Amino acid sequence: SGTTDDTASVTYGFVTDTGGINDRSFNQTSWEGLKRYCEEAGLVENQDYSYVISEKESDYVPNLTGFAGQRDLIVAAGYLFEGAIAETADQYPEQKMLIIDVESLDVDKYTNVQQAVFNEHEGSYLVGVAAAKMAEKAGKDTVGFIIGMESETMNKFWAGYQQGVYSVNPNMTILYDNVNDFSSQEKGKAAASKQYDAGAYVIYHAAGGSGMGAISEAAARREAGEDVWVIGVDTDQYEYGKYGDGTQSAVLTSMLKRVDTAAYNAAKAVAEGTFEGGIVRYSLADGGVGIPDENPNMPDDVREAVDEAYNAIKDGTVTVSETYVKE
Amino acid sequence: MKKHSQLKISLVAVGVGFLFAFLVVIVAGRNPLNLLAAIIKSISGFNILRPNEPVTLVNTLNWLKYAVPITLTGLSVGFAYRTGLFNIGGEGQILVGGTAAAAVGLLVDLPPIIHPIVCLVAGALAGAVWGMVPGILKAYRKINEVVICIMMNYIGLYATSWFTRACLPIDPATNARTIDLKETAVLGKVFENVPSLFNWGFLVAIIGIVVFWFIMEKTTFGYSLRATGFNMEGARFAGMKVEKNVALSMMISGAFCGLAGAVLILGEFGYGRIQTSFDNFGFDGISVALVGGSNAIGILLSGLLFGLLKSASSNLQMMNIPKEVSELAQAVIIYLIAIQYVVILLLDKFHGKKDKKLISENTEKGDDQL
Amino acid sequence: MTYAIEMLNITKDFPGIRANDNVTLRVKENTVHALLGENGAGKSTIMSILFGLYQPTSGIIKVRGKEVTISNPNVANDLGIGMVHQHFKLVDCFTVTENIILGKEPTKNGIVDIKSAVKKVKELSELYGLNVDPNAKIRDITVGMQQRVEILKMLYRNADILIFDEPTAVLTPQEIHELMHIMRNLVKEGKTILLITHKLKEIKEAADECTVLRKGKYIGTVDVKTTSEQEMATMMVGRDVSFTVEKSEAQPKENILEIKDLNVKDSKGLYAVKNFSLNVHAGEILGLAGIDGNGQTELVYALTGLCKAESGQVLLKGKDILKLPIKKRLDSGMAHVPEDRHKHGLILDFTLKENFVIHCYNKPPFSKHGILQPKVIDEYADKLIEQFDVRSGQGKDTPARSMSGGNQQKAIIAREIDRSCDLLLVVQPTRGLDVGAIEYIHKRIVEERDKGRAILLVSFELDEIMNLSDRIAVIHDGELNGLVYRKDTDENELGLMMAGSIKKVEAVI
Amino acid sequence: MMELIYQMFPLALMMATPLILGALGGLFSERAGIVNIAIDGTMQVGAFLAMVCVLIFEANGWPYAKWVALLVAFIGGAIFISIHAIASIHFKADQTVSGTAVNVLAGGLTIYLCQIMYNGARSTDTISAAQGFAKFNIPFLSDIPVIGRLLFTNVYATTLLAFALIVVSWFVIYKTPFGLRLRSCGEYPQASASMGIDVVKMRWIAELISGGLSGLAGAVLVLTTATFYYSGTVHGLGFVAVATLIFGQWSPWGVLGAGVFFGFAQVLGLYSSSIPLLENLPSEFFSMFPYVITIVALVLFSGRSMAPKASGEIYDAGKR
Ligand SMILES: Nc1ncnc2c1ncn2[C@@H]1O[C@H](COP(=O)(O)OP(=O)(O)OP(=O)(O)O)[C@@H](O)[C@H]1O
Ligand SMILES: Nc1ncnc2c1ncn2[C@@H]1O[C@H](COP(=O)(O)OP(=O)(O)OP(=O)(O)O)[C@@H](O)[C@H]1O
Ligand SMILES: [Mg+2]
Ligand SMILES: [Mg+2]
Repeated sequence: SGTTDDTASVTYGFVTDTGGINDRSFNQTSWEGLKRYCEEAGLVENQDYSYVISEKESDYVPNLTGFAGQRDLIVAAGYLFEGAIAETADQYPEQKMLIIDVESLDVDKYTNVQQAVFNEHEGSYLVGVAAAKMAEKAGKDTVGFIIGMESETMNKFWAGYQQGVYSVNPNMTILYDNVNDFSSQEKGKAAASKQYDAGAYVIYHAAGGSGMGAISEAAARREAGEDVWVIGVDTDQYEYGKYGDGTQSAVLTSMLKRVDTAAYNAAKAVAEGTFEGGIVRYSLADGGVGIPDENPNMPDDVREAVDEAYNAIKDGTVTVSETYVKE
Repeated sequence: MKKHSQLKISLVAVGVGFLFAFLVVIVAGRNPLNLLAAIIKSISGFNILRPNEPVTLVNTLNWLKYAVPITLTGLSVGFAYRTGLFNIGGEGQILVGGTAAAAVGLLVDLPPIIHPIVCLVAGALAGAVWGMVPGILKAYRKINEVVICIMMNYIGLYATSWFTRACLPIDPATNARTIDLKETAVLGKVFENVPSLFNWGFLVAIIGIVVFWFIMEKTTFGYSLRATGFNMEGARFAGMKVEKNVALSMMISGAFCGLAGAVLILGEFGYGRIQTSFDNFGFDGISVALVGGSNAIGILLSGLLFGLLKSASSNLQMMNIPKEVSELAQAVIIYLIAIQYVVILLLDKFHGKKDKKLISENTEKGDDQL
Repeated sequence: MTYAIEMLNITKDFPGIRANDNVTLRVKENTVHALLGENGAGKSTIMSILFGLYQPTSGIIKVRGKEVTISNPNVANDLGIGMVHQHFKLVDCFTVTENIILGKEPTKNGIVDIKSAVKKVKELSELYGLNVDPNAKIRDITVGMQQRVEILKMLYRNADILIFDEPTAVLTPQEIHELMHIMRNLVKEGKTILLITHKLKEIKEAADECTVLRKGKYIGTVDVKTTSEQEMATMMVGRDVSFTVEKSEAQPKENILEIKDLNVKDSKGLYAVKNFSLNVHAGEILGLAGIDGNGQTELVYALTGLCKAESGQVLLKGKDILKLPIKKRLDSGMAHVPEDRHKHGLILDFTLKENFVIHCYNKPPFSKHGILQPKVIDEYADKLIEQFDVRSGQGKDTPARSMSGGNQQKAIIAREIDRSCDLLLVVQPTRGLDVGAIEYIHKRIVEERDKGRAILLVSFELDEIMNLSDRIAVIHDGELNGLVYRKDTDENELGLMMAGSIKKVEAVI
Repeated sequence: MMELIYQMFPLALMMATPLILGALGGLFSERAGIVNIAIDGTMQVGAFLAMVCVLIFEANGWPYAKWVALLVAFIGGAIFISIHAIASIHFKADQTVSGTAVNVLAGGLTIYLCQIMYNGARSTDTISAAQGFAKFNIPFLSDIPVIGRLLFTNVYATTLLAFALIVVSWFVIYKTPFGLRLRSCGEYPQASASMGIDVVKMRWIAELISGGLSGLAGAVLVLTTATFYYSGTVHGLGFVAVATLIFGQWSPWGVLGAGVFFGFAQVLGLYSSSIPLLENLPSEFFSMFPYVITIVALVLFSGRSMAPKASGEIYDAGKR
């Protein structure tokens, strides 16, 4: 029942990309955002709202159309959904959908599709500042960056991070590794190990499942008494870097991409009848990207520097570019 | 021991597989009726739990859509298997086939109908080249094709990713795929108004099945391939070009996978992809071929079966059944195919009882007459 | 007189077939007892029962007067029973010693004590005059040697009742002779021997008593000294059989096959065939005699194209075929009955009819434009089955695998003969077959000769060579060491040529 | 340059260890005559069990979690492979088909169990790094010139365990009566049977060891490189282990060499940017590199396959 009549409650469907529901990254986070709203609204899981996992990209359209016409809002995360969303919207022009990380769909044509994008470069700038400050404090001059694959979105992370690091110290060395894989912890771990061996003090990963290897390497090194840090991505990855008795973590901070907020907002808007298509940009200024408030590992002075950068971006004194090439 | 047709064994396996799935669902405390409903809905679009729900073609078409690529990869694995080769290199062959098709679809201008055909040919050729490497190494250097196939999978993964990035026009919005293929190259949807990507690529699968059957069973070439598969030395003795057969068989096998890749790109995606991991269509092909007994009709049927298990995944999840259930059912089916010896024994026992009953009935009648 | 073995009223059923039907076998201690019967008579089955590989459906087994149940080969071993199987049970890539000690390894601190094992093997080998190299790999030694390894396996286990299942099928005349000698030696040392064979001459040579089976049933036990070969053959087959092949004088015509200075290397890169020259004429059977491993295999492989020759010429009807691929050679007029029927002769998983067309499947009328013509193939298969009396369960649709060895061989012969080639190359055509089958196949070969074909017969069995050939060539160490007319020679002379003691190349035509 | 190699080697060993263990598992199976392409699935089961075990121990504050986890994974792998063993040994299964079934089963089963155990999540919970294995320098040994830095610096205990298992396997397979019998079962089981060896029993033992080692491989993978188990944890490494086994020509030392080679080639991709001449090549070239080199190596060494002869053959006591 696509249209809400007054007695029925609002219903939601969530479709994961191939990362699966427990990717400890944006699928999981988006789902949690949606779930949070639904719980607040007193909806019943698996009845009013549920998720479907995509095994391969070929599952995207069938999974979306499976929900289409049945749920008031369908949420999907990941730029690879672009074509599938368009296909579904062509067939179900009335169906409200939220797609995260896509902004290239024709807004005039797909009026019921909300495209949520994030200023990852701004958030990455912040963690860049954090990384550089930490390194400076420890008397180190090298930080690292690990990427899962080169793509437009991924490049925004890299651009923002560089600008952040160089804003603190233009002479800082940034190590860069592309592991070409989003699901190989070993490669992520090896890349992190390589960078730490080469002197990196803090590593920022944007490598999905492979990044878990980087976090595991940092935790293992801290466990062994080495002084190194790692920065998580998408969601607060603090707990994945646990070491020692489990209360400490090697995760310095995380670049939050509030996909949960996007999902939450869209779900709420649909229930309240205020949902609109078009592009919604989540920036640092509106809390769409940022770092967690709680950062037990971050010393106050570093925190201050990050806050400073935060304010500067917010009031426009600093603009972070989506692309960046160091001259 | 009686002869039981492959079909009968497969049917028993499938039946037990589904029974097992029901069992798992019950054990997990979910409603088995939902499983049944999901399967029926995936086949027909009719939801037995909500009879009022409008029935559309989407589900059926999605089922067929899923069956197309795995039928093609099943043909691929089956073709090699009949020649005594294990083609576990489907993943790589699909990737290169898809990429070749995308390249032709992006870079070449051709009229409609001709264009997709040329793309398909390019995909088949690329797949054939990828299959040729293990084929030739097996034939002329006696290197185990399984290792080479596994290596070629990974090489294909990275080679296509590099090639696409370096040589094809990349979509600037994502930087993670090519721009859309030329309009003329796309394999259109069969039913424009149904939200399923079921496309004209299904014809490729049907032609593939006919070609497979014809080559294997009807031609002299197929005869010599089968001879090579059963007894390489014997075939050599009879003057067959065993090495050539092995290499050719692997190439044809690769071509089937290449076609699968091309159909996916031309029919489903409409753009060239940059993948960082496999889609497992090639591995699915192994199951399809094995359950289908590596013959054309069997592969068609098991392609439909596994297509159903894939397409049911979405309905299962929506009906609150973990999608892993379909994997477990698949595992059971393949396992029963593996141990068909036992299945046959059990069937024999079953039949034996019936036969004995018949005999005793007959003798009784005979006694009456006396 | 005590019996080493008594197998009383043994019956063994396999699904659908009764392999042994109430068979009784009594073997006296310290004798060689032969077991004679056609293919499928149940000889191997009853011996497998004695060795614990199968359980009898009914019947009693007594060993040295005591009733026993032999549930597996270990029990047999413990009872002192050892068996040399028809097909050797040796691991190719193991050494002689490893094969012998397998399952009963001497150890030192948990490690296999190879040194002491080698010593023990050497001792045993010397004691019984077996003369094997304990450290050689099985794949590097001759078939005759492999058999001695099998014998050593039993001796190593202190077996005193030794079963030999068709031990001579794979041996050369010299080796057979030596084996018989070894057997007598063993009996002298206190062992009891059970010998399964089709060959009456061997029974005459080595055995004391002989039990005859036919179609699973016990026919009788006779004293070998007082029974003639003819009588035993009649018991075995159930009718009179003739041992000699009836044939008229050969009428040799033109040269069909000319081998000139052929040199071939073996798989190890050594010259196996050296400067070999030979002609075979239409209308004659030329028998190539020689001890196994003297280059016959390589010669045949070089002729058929399975391996490359180093130098020389092979002319078939005047045309050099040495550079041609296998197919072309076959097409230019060569038919070939290979030595190994399972590996080379047949595709065991194909049906009989598919096997019949293995050479001609891609030629009209069996195929048109690359497409098989099932009707034509069916008719052809029916024709061959009838002409050559090939017997099988489901006629032309029988999988070759499920046919008996004799019928498999008949099928191959039928196929090759029907190709009507000018040259028929037959290698070991009757290996492991019973007299009935042998008789039939020999007859067909002679018929082909009379039709004017040139026939090159390669065989390790001197009897076969003597019976069939018009001329006999002898190969020794890769060289032509003899070429004589059949009528001008005898077994003794041939044996000397085969051993390389004399050289006599005179029947050159 | 040497410094680079010193850095690369421990990483290569880390990557190699699960491959070596998986391949060693395959080795026992194939040496006894059973084709094992189920290594991948068994690794998944091992990885899953190891994680679950550590999580339980962690929650209860029990010590030695990771070591117990290795043991549990070994036993679990052995039990799991029994499915394949029954089919192959008793039910005359086509071993490739059966192995495929077992692989499919593992993926479904572990994730299904995850959902039951972890609130419907399709992965396990996360463990603390303290629970996993960490690299360390072995006292004294790491001071040996060259070798010390290559092999004994920054190593994982699990890598040493794998080395030890290679030596043990070599000893067992080539020096003990058990090994001789095992190999005979893989070469010519009818011969073994005629010598009174219980082929069925031997194959069972081999399969159990094989499953155990593969399970161990999964556990080592997850406890050295990851902090939780999910469906992508093994991501096809079991098939690379099969390749390692074949590349290593079914011998323990060969497996060691092939495994280290694979590991090294993977790591080379990461280090390419620091190596002159290689730095400008696209990253895909390095990802591809190990696989290309493997093919080249196989071509160079071709023509002398040492595959056990009876591997994959159905053993039938009555067959003659
Ligand atoms: N494992 C088995 N299963 C079913 N039938 C069998 C089996 N082994 C033997 N037979 C049947 O038992 C009969 C006797 O076979 P056996 O091998 O004992 O004959 P044989 O006298 O040794 O023949 P040959 O001279 O060919 O070796 C054959 O007709 C065969 O069909
Ligand atoms: N496992 C089996 N099941 C059923 N029948 C069998 C089996 N093994 C052998 N036979 C049958 O036993 C008969 C004799 O078999 P056997 O292998 O002894 O043949 P053979 O004539 O001795 O040939 P070879 O020279 O190869 O030994 C054949 O008719 C064959 O069909
Ligand atoms: Mg026999
Ligand atoms: Mg026989």
